[in-house]
Amino acid sequence: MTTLIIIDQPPYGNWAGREGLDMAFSLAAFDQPVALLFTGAGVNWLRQGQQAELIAQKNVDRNLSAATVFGVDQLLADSTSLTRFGLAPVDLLAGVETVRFEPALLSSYSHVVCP
Amino acid sequence: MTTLIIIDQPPYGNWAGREGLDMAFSLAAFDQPVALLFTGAGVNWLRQGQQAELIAQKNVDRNLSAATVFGVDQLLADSTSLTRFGLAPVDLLAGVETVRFEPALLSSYSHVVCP
Amino acid sequence: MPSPRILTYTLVITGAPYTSQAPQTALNFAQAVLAAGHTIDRVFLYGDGIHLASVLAAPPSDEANWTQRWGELLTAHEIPAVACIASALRRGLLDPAEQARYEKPAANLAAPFEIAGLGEWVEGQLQSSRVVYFHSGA
Amino acid sequence: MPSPRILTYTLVITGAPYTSQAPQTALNFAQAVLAAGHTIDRVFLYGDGIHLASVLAAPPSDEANWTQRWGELLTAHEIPAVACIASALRRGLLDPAEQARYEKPAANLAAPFEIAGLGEWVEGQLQSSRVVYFHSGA
Amino acid sequence: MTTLHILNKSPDHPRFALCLAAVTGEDQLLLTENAVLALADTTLTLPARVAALAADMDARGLTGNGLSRYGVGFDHMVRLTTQASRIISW
Amino acid sequence: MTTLHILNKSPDHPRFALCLAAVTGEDQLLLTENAVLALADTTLTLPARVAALAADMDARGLTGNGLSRYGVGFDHMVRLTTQASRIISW
Repeated sequence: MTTLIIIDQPPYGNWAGREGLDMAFSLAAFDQPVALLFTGAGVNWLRQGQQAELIAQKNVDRNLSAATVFGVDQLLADSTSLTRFGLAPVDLLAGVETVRFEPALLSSYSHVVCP
Repeated sequence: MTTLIIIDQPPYGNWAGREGLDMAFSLAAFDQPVALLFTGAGVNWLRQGQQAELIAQKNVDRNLSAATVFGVDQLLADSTSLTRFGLAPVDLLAGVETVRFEPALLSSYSHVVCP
Repeated sequence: MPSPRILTYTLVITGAPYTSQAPQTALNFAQAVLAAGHTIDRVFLYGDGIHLASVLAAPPSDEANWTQRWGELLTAHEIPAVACIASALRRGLLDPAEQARYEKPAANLAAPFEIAGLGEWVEGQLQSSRVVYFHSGA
Repeated sequence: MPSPRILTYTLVITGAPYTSQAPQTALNFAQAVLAAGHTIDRVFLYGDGIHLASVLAAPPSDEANWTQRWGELLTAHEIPAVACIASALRRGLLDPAEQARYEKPAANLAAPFEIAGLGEWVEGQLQSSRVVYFHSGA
Repeated sequence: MTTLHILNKSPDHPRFALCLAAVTGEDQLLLTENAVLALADTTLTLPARVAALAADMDARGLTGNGLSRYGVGFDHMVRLTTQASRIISW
Repeated sequence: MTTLHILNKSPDHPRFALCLAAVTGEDQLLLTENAVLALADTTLTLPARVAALAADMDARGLTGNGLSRYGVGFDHMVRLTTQASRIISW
């Protein structure tokens, strides 16, 4: 019964990604199984060294780094998107698992939400 | 001193295109020279036979057909986008001029707005 | 063909009226759900979707008032409708309790909408047989 | 290098706060325009940008209140700021006059913003040496 | 497990391609709102099982050219949601 | 006539490609908000005269890899608007 939340919007320029993260953390807070999948420009949420305070927003990287502590089961990132944005494993927050975005990946989740 | 308003969003699903049309008609109402350029999925504003009342919205095709009467100087449409959406001249509202979206086209306008 | 069964739905609207088509597509879908004999457990407004619950929307008289149309459906069928509190506060949608808490000059939440947390959405995910989202288009 | 001259600006904001970054990018730009000695003739809010003028926005205390920050800049520099009336009415942004006209229970326009027509934007196009737009991102 | 994919984005929106990459041969795709324009987009190949909301097609003038066979009403949309074991709104 | 193009859309948004199709060799492109991610997008070729708001780059962690030479402040953005004879915000 795990819910997969897909984040395909990049950070800070619009709120869709952030609202997806809030959904994931909310499921986790209610002890519901949840995983996050970052794809497209959304993989940029996972880049180390974000300084969102410079544009008067809240950094999410600390929350994301601690996502599994908060009860989020998996942080997944699409490998093609990572390559596109020049993101090697060393550039990423801890705990990110690289996957391929394809139907077989999605099929293991009972709910899939793409906010 | 002509203003070019670029419409690249399709009709009815979001308001950006419609708000661009309102800007164009507003300039025309104040006797300011203005042209409209439709490109990308935006060319679908120019398709004949729209029935927006079926989704409880206002048809714009009558307004667009009469755009030159209201003082809009030109209705331009990007040829590549027309081809992509299968739009032949016979499918279009009256008065549409086919052009190619390129820097040379834009350079003749003093203001270019892409809402 | 499987025999028809009664299902329960949670509808989540994340697109605003007069900017996206989401509230109107969702309304047509909701009417068809009810016409088919199914049940709508709740409607949850999230993100920009919370603007649907503003009592102050004043569209031109020849355009639909989506807040009012949704309000009529919700009331007629006693369907609870909740705007996410985090989305609502940031965007300036307040009920009298939040108006008082933040010392604001007015409240603007339309009846019968209510303001509550994402827990309402989690409950929908758990309880309803179907959850359908109506996002902002593009 | 051309010698510095004083230019006049109209800023048009079409993206909403807490959904797009437009109001904050526009604010930083406006501060830099003024710091460089130029003048801002007016700020025009259009489409979803009108939500910037809602006095009811209540963001969490650790997030910026963009309506308040913009209001301070506008007041300090006596810059007129206008929300497009057609955009505002549909989206539920009302001043007391529109509240009365549409018989609504409240008004929610923040000072010093005003509500007026697209003519204000046309005037900006004609009078200001520069017009800069701040759209919703994606 | 068959999935119903509900897609409301314009064909040039990145979400459109993302959705297509998630649809299998058994899945059902339902085009709504601006996504119905995909039926007229000559650069696209849509999956086998595709339907579109007729009201959205008619609103945008997508009537001729044999397109009407794709059109369905909201009653059919409800039926699709009852038949699918999973629904993804893109 | 040189044009300043101000672009705030993510590289996968259709508006991004539209803007690039409008930029000439003499024009200046300024990337703001999510558009700064284009500097990291290995699938893109950007025009010769390109700058990006440093605050937006830093917010998104785009600091290393020789990217900092693209970063400019809002004072520079103002200067660009004074120098251009025309400004298009995409």
